[in-house]
Amino acid sequence: MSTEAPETHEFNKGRSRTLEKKDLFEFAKDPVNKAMTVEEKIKCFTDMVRIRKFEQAALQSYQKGKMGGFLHLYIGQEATAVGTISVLGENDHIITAYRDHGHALTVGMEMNPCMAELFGKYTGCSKGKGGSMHYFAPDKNFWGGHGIVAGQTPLGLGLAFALKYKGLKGCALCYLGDGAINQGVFHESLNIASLWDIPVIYVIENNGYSMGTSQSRSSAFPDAGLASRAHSYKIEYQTVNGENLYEVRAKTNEAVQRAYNESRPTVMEIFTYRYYGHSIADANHQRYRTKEEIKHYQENKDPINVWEQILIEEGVLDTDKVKEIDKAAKEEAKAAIKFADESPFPPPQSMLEDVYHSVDNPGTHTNEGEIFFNDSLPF
Amino acid sequence: MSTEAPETHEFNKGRSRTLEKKDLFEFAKDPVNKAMTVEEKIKCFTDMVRIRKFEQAALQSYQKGKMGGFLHLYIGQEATAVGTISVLGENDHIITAYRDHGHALTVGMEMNPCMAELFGKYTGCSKGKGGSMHYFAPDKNFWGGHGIVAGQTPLGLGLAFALKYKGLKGCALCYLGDGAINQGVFHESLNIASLWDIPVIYVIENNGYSMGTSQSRSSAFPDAGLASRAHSYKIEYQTVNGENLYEVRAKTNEAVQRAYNESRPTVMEIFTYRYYGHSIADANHQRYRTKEEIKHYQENKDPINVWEQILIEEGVLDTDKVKEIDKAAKEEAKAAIKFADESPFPPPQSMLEDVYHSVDNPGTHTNEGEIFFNDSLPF
Amino acid sequence: MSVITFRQALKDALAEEIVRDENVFIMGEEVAQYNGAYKVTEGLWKRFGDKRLWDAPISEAGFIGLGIGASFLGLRPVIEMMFFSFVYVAWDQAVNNASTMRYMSGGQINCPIVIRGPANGGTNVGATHSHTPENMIANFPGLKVVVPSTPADAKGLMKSAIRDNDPVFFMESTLLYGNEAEVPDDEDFLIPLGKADVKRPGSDISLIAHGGCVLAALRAAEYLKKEHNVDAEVVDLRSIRPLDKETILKSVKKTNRALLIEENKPFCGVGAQVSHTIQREAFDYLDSPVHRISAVDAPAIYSPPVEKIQIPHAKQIVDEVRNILQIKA
Amino acid sequence: MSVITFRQALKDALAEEIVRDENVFIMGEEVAQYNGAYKVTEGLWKRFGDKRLWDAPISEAGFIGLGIGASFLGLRPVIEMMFFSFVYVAWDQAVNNASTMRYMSGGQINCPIVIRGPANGGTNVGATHSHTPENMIANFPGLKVVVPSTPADAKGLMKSAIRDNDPVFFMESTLLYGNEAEVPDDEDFLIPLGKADVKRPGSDISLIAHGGCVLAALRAAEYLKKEHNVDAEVVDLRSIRPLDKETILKSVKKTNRALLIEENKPFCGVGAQVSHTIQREAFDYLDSPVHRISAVDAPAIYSPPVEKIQIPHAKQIVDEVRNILQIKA
Ligand SMILES: Cc1ncc(C[n+]2csc(CCOP(=O)(O)OP(=O)(O)O)c2C)c(N)n1
Ligand SMILES: Cc1ncc(C[n+]2csc(CCOP(=O)(O)OP(=O)(O)O)c2C)c(N)n1
Ligand SMILES: [Mg+2]
Ligand SMILES: [Mg+2]
Repeated sequence: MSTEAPETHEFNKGRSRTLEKKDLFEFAKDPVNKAMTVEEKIKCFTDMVRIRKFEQAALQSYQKGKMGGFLHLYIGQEATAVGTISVLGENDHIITAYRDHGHALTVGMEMNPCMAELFGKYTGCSKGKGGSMHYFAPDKNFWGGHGIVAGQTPLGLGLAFALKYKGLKGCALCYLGDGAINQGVFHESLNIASLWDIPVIYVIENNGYSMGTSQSRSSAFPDAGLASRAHSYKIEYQTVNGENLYEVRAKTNEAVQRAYNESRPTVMEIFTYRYYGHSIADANHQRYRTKEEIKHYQENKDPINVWEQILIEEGVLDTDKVKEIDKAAKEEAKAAIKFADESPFPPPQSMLEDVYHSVDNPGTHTNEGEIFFNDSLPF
Repeated sequence: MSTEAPETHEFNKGRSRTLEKKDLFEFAKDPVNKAMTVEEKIKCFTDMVRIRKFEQAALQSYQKGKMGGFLHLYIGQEATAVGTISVLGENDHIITAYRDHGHALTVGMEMNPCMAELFGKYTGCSKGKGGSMHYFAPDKNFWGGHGIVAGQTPLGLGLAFALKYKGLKGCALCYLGDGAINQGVFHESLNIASLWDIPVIYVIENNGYSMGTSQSRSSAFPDAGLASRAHSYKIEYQTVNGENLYEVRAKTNEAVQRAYNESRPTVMEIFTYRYYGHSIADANHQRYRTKEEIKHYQENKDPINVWEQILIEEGVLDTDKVKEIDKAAKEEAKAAIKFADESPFPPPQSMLEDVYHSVDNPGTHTNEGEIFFNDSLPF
Repeated sequence: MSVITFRQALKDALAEEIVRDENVFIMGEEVAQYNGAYKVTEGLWKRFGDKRLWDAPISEAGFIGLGIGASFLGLRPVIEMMFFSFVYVAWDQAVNNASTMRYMSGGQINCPIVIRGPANGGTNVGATHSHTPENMIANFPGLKVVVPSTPADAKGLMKSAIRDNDPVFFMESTLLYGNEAEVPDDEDFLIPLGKADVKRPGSDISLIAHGGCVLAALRAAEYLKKEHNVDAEVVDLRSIRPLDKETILKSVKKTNRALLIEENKPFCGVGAQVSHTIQREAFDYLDSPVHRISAVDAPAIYSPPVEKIQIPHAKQIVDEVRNILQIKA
Repeated sequence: MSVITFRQALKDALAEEIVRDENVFIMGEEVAQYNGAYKVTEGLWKRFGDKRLWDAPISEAGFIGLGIGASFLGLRPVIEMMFFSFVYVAWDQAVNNASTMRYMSGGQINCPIVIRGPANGGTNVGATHSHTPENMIANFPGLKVVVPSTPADAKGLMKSAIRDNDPVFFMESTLLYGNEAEVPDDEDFLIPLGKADVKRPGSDISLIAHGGCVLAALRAAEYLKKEHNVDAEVVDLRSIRPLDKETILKSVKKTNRALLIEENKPFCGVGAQVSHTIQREAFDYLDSPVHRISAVDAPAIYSPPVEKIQIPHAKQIVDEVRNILQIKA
């Protein structure tokens, strides 16, 4: 018995039904897109380009041994973060997994602290304590950056719960992967979200693989795809072509409006693709997928190319402007590398900072006694 | 927004759609029922009566202070254990939650060791170590008796996995409650069961409540009910009127045949009702449900009455025979109380037995060193 | 001061903090309409309604995670575990997410959540329901752990825990809920986390315990005084992390002998940590090794009379003290 | 004997046991077609196929529970945790179900499962991925815990673990996988659980460690010999539960001084338990308190150069020994 969904292209074999290739402008008339200014359209393009350039620069530095641990690249998926976040308002919150550079830059985090974090520097967005998987910017409603698969899913529920509790009109966007949907806590979160009318939007970034495991080897699912698990909980769901920013925005906005007006959750499944391996450690990613497959997505479904094409047809962009944006992003990334390189590492004593609020803010707590248990310290 | 399913009776408000009351004999013609001998029909009746008498006796002893901890009564749900287990074969295995007396007696465990276990006696089925929630009889393919809600659901998956691994034609029946479906591990188990074609049958014993919480306050679900969560995983599911043994047997057999012939899982949702509180501690259970509601189920959906009615109409039973069976079961339970009462408590040293196979079976392991860390012992 | 039960003291603390801070809410299984499996929240739903008391589905990982996420935005969730043992199905959320968020964000986040419930054996609910994970939870830098033994401590510590800006695990005992004692009525009665309490001063030996074992130690101390004229000092840790090393060491330096009593299983229990600390920092004051009484090292047994013996009890403490002090019959 | 890596030694043990017993199978994320995230199972899927190697979805609670249930019927699952930290999402299954089944069934069930994977910091994967829960797991009566430090120990202990009829948690280190050393080829080469190994005999002080810290201790011992003519004995625990008390006490009674080195966080780490045991049973042999070096008591930091310092290292051990023996520069 096979768990494969009907394919529309050989490279989608075993994936959720990817929707037929459509007129690029099908969703251009959607109110949320029609309302876009030229500046906004260009900003979306610029944001996607900045993500790509940032990560290409990071990859080079990784290969030069400038950082340790993991580096999960978002390249190929840019329209998901940029499209979804670009429709959000001031009371909307964002939380995602370890593949978080795209979301971080889109919410407005700067390249310098982001790059410095990768280098493990004290000037990093998490003071060098979190690394690639753990970017945070609470001031920008961005709550990470989470390394444990699906561990962020109840946290996103909690952010949305807090909005409802406080009577604010807003929602929480919580991203997860196609492999993450098989963590039980995601299902517990879906049930609670529906039961209590919590305005959370789960965005499944379906890039077809969890590490080396294709969707059909990790998930049993009906033809309606992974998002349809939402139906068990009476939650609305929708599937989205992730290469088309107009479509991502239109369908995200629909979910956002549902959250605002009905305080109901939504599950979105966005079909996308990662060009690089799962992480830099995943060098052999061409053993579980072919060069041709990667090429197919790069040539037909690259979110930046698709958006560029749209904006050029609309006369919003021309090739010079594109080159200019490219160049600016490259230089910004280059500057970030320099900043990161020249920044200091955290002092050893900082290891014991940011563990407890009560320790970092003396006098604010009724606490006494010992809270750290080092018999001796190596510094 | 309401998560309630259409009701067929006020007392089913907010519960999964309970099926319209049907002709009692609708499933009599099902092959698995047509094949029943008179003895088998009477045995099913006797088994249900024995469960009820056993628990009524246990309840009395509990009130006399003969036992500690929890006592979760199965009374009202008897046709679920008896109906499902009565269709099983030698390679089929059973595992359930803490409300396990009914399943234990049905697989053939004797009243004496079961009662002695409640009394915490060394002659108990678990030597007094497990108590009411933890009956086990591996020799009868019964693997407990589990206190952590839904904790048994992946274990049942594992039993079925082992059957498949060994190439045996069999299945595992894993029972859980309507509240237990909201533990994530159940969903992880469903996905794996479908993905790997594992012959496990999940039986949701939907008695309408998880402790004091009604189904509609604990679960979001579509009109198709709780079992329909199976659809997300491409698993077949069905709903069953739990008061009719013929129906329980027919639909269980369908699932068992699917397991045997296609090695595919099934989720069954059996509508049933518990007459007593969640456990003995739950004295105020009439605060979350009315006397009338309890009466309604007792009068219209009592599994023993319904089966008695069927067998009398079939001429298999008459009132004298019923009295006789009743009396025998009462006496068996009485004798079990006596046995339990007169049995010894476990010796204190037995506390350190049955912790490790290697300790209980010296010479069978390459183990050395200390494995217990008591600085001193109180005996 | 009024004489109330441990249960009532907790309820008062919860009610007072709900009134004091609109961000405080209670969530857990059966905490609202059912009034709590052990009635700690009895009447609170009636009084404060749906917004402040939430009956949750049986999804501990889901609603503990929800609480952590909500705390990011300034809410102060008090999450009830019907039994603390159930935190194991939510372990990653409870220990991994709660303990690392502040650190991994470089101090940008804090997580003012309280996770509370009974963590004790002795009630014959079996091995899976009788865990006492204070030792494991306190192993995680970023978390705080409190284990009160008296009604007054329960109230003062619960109020401090709810006002604390770090995650606090608050461990109670179903065997203590009914105990009565005097409790201050003051709505700002706070007991600092990390402050031990000498429940009985003495000079001959230090009995160091937490939770229900404190009461066993006190009973043993009375008996030792009466029967053997031994003056035992009973130190109630109250808080496991932060830990009041100073009071522990002060006591041992005075008595020169320590017996640690805990319901933890022995391997890497709280007693092991306290024992190491004492021998490390009061080595020259010790007239004999630090002794320890833990729960008998096996899963919790159901059989009621046997489980009584499995958990530290007064007679066992008396015998161990006599053995340490070499008091013959 | 042949010189192979720690990784190869594990792979050989797995392959040999798969061949030896048809009930042995391997399950985990990416263990089959991908050859394992850390390549411990490389080539095994190709060699043994789908029946013996299972690529699991990211559902640790589901497939650990599956393994426990399957073990009831006599299968011998070897479950890989890609990182041991991920056992936290399956904690209830791993510690509560695996540790209590035999007990609660009165000895009718046993659970021959092995849960293995890397449990170490020092690779800059951040706080949530760097846990070393051997102390917590060993707290549960019913469970066994092994932490090898050399290729030969890894092979001999893995084979014993798979043949063991109780649940064994087998903790490795990504930092050791590449280390090479001589390993016996004998297919029945077994190292008993619960047997420590004196990796370096000495007379002046006992350095007691497990896992990666053993190598740091050995490096420190060489330096101490060369620079300070101090003869340190290095005891490798190898197994945490069962624990080889005898070898520990024998060593300390000889050297009269002990320094415990562990990657555990200090509060209730393995060192605390060993420290308690030593002072309790070798009190009169101790010339100074038992000292301990644990990981710096904070979540694992990402920053590569700082994380190096967070984990016990040779220089730190040398300094602590000099401080114990009062060796001035
Ligand atoms: C609980 C847990 N199990 C396993 C891992 C290791 N792991 C990290 S990412 C990953 C694959 C996730 O795939 P997916 O959810 O599709 O997200 P993607 O990487 O494709 O963005 C795995 C198995 C983890 N971090 N946490
Ligand atoms: C993980 C966990 N959480 C909570 C509990 C406490 N508890 C025991 S039974 C129960 C209700 C279960 O209801 P349901 O699944 O419908 O089964 P029923 O009791 O109706 O048979 C709860 C909350 C538990 N044992 N385990
Ligand atoms: Mg993916
Ligand atoms: Mg129920």
